[in-house]
Amino acid sequence: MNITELAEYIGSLLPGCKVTEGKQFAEVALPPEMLHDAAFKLRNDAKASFDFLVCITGVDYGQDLGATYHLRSVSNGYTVVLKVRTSDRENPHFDSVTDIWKSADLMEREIYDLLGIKFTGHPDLRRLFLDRSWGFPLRKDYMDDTKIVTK
Amino acid sequence: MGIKGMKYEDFKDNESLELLKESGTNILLATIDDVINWGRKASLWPLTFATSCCGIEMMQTGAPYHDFARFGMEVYRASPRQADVIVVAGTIVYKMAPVLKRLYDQMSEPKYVVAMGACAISGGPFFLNSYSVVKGVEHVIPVDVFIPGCPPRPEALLYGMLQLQRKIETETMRSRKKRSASHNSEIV
Amino acid sequence: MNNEWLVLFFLVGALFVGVVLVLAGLIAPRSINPQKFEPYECGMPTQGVTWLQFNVGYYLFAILFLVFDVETVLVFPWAVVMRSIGMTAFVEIVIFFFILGLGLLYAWKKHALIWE
Amino acid sequence: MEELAKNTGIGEDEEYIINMGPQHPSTHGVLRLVVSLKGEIVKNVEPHVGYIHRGIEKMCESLTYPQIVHLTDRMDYLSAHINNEAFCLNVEKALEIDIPDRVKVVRTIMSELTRLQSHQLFWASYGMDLGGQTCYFYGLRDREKILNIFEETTGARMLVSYSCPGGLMYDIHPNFQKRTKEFIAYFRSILWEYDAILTGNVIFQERTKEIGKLSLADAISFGITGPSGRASGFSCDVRKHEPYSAYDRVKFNEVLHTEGDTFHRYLVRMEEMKESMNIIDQLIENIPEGPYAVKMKPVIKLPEGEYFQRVESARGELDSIIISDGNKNPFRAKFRTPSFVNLGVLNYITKGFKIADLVAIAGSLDFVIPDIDR
Repeated sequence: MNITELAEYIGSLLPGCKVTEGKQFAEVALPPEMLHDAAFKLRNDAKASFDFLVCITGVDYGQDLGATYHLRSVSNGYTVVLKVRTSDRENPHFDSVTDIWKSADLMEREIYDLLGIKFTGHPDLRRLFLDRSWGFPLRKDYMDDTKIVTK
Repeated sequence: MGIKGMKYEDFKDNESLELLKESGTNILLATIDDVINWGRKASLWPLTFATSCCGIEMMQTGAPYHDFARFGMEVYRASPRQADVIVVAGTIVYKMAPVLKRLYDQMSEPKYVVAMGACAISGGPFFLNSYSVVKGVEHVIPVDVFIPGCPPRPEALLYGMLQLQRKIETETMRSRKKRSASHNSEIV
Repeated sequence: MNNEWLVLFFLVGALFVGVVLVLAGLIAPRSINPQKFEPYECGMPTQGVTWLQFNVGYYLFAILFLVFDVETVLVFPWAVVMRSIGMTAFVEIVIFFFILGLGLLYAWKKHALIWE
Repeated sequence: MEELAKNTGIGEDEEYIINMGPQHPSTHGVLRLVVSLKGEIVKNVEPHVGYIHRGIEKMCESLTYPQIVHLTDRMDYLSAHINNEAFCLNVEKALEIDIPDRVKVVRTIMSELTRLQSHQLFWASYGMDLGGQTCYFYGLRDREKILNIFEETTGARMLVSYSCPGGLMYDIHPNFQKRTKEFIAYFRSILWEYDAILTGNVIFQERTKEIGKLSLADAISFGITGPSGRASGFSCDVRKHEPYSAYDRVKFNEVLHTEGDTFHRYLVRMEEMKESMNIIDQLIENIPEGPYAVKMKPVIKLPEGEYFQRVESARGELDSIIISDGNKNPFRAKFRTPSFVNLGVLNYITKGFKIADLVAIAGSLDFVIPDIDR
C-alpha cells in the first residue's frame, strides 16, 4: 500500500482530520483534543496497527507550540506522522499517550522539560534534564545571558 | 611526523621546576621529602570518574596497548576515599558540578586534579551557545594539570600524568600541609 | 631463655605499628570540610532513612561463611602435622568434618542458603 | 522510644533507598539510578538523567549544517561515524543530491567498523561489570587496532567526523584496505577467545540467563530497538528494512532471538560482530573508484520542510529529524537516540531481581549516557 492509499485509508479512519501526503510519509494534522482517540484508533486498528511509537518531537513554531508523533506499524512497515499544534504559550497541554505506548513516558517528560508542554494524564510528569528553576530552553524566546556564551 | 620527541635531560630539569621547589629545607627533611614524593608519584590511583568521550580514551589508556600501569596508575578506585587523582574526563554540566565538588571534598589528602580534554578545560565544543555546560572545571575545583585535546590521545594523557608526577616531585612537607589547608572550609 | 625472644617479638611488632601511625599522624596533610564526613554515596547526599534494620539474610550468610572459614584455619595446622601423627589424626579430622557437615545440613534444611 | 523507632525505621517495613549515582563504575557514565530495595530485591529503579545534558539540540539551531556534523559524534561517541552518516544522509536527502558510489561503500565500511569497535567495548565493559577483568584487557586490545585504522584515514581515533554533507571529508588512506583486511583476518582468528572467556563461562551464564526477560509485545511498546530489541524477536534492523548507503548490495542476515533475557541480548551482539565482518568482507575488495565528495555550495541551505532519516546505530534505531525554514541553520534538529528510549524499560524488567542483576541488566541494555542526555 503506497503513501496515497495509506493517506486515504487513514483519512477514512480518522474523519475530521486533514490528511496530506508529505514527501516521505502520510501526515495527519489534527486538533489537540482529538489526539488521544486518534492515537488509540491508529494503535488498535486491525489493518494498519501502528504499534511502535518511533518518537515525539516538540517544536516551537514561533507563535504556537507543537508536537510531531512518528508512528510505525511493525507488521507492514507503514509510517504515519501526527502533527498537533496549540497556540496557548502560557499553559500548553496535550493529552498523554503513555497509556497507549509505554515508550512515550520519557519522551513526554523530555518535551515538558525542554519546551514546557504539559501532558495531561502522564503518570509522573517531572523535569528530566534540568532543575526546576530553569526556563524552557528549546523555546525560541529563551534568553539566558549568564550561561549562554554567544560569540 | 608527530610531536618531536623531548630529550630526557631537558625533560627532567627546566626552570619552572625550580620555581615550584621552595628553598631552605635542610638536608635531612629534603631526603625524607624525596622518599615520600617518590612513593606518592609512582602510585597515583585515579578515581573512576568519566562523564563522556574522554572517559573512553582514559579506558583505552588503561588497556594493554598504552598501559597506564607502566607509571603506577592502573588501579582505578571507585570511591574517592582511596583515590589520589581525580581525572575529570568529559564535560561538566551545571547539574554535575555540585556532585564533582562533593567528590573532590570527600577525597583524602593529598589529592590532585587533572582536567582531561577541551570540555574540562574550557567547555570545549560546547563553549558557544550551550546553556548547561560549565565553561571549564576551574570554576568548580582547583586543577593541577590541563590536558588539551578532544579527546586527547592516550599518549597526551600519559604525558599529562608525567607532568603531574614532576609537580609532585617538588613538594615538601610544609608545602603539602599549606596546600591541604587551602582545601579546608569551616564546618558549617 | 626463649621467652625473652617472645617478648622482643611482640615489642618490635607494637613498635613497628605505633611508630608508623604516629609519624603518619604528624606529617600527613589533612583537610577538613563538611562534606568530607558525610557518607560517600556516588557523589549524592544520602536519601531516605539510612539507619535501619538490615535483612536477617545478611546475618545468616555472614555466620555460615565465618564457620567454614574458621574451619579451614583449623585444618591448616592439622595438615602440617598429619603425616607425623598418622592414622589417629585422620580419624579425628573425619569426625571434625562430620560435625561441621551436620551444621551445613541443618542450615540447608532451614533454607538459610537460599535468599528469600 | 518511638523517636528512635521513627528515624531508625525499626518495625515497619522501611524502604531502603540507594543511589547508584552519577559516579558509579557500573553505570557506564553519569546515569543516576535511585534504587529502592527490600533486602537484596530491587523494588523500583528510577533513572535520573541530565548529568551530561549539554543541550545539543538547542546548539544545532545556531550552527550551520557542516558544523553540526561535529556535534553528532559527541552524542553517541561509540557509534560516532554512524551518527555522522545519519545526519549527512538526511541533509543529502533534503537537497536531493545523489552521492557517488565510492562514498556509499566507504561509509558502509566505516559504519560497520564503528559497530565492531562499539560491540568490542560493550563486551569489555560487560565482562568487567560482572567481575571479569580479563575481558577489559582482551576487548580493548583488539579495539585499539580499529582505532588505528580510523586514525590513519580520518585523523581522529574515535570521534571521526568523517562524513560531511555531500560525501566524505577526505579520501581513504592508501593502505586502508590492506589494514582492514588484516584486522578482519586477525579478529576472525581471535573471536573464539571472546566466546571461551565469557559466553562459555558457567558463572556468566548463571548470572545472565533468565534474568530481565523482555517479551516481544513489551519490546515494541517500550520501543526497544537495536540488539536489545532483536533479542526479544523485534525485527527492527534498519539496514534490512530500509537499506541506505551500500546495505542493499550486501548479503547479511539479521540476528534475531526470541528468549529476550540478558544472555540473549549479549549473544545478539556477539553474532552481530560476525555479521559486520561479513559485510566488510563483501565490500572491502572492490571499493569503486570515483570522487569522494560532491562539490557543494559553501553555504548549505535546505529547502523548507521536514526531513526524516533513520539509521541503525550500534545501540538501536537512530533517527535524524530536521525541520528547515530555508536559511543556513536548521529551524529544529532532533535526534531520536536509541539509548534514551531503551532507558524506559530498565525499571520494568528489573523489578523483583536482585541488585547484582540490576548491574547485569543495565549492562546488557548497553547505554551510552550522552546518547541519553544529548
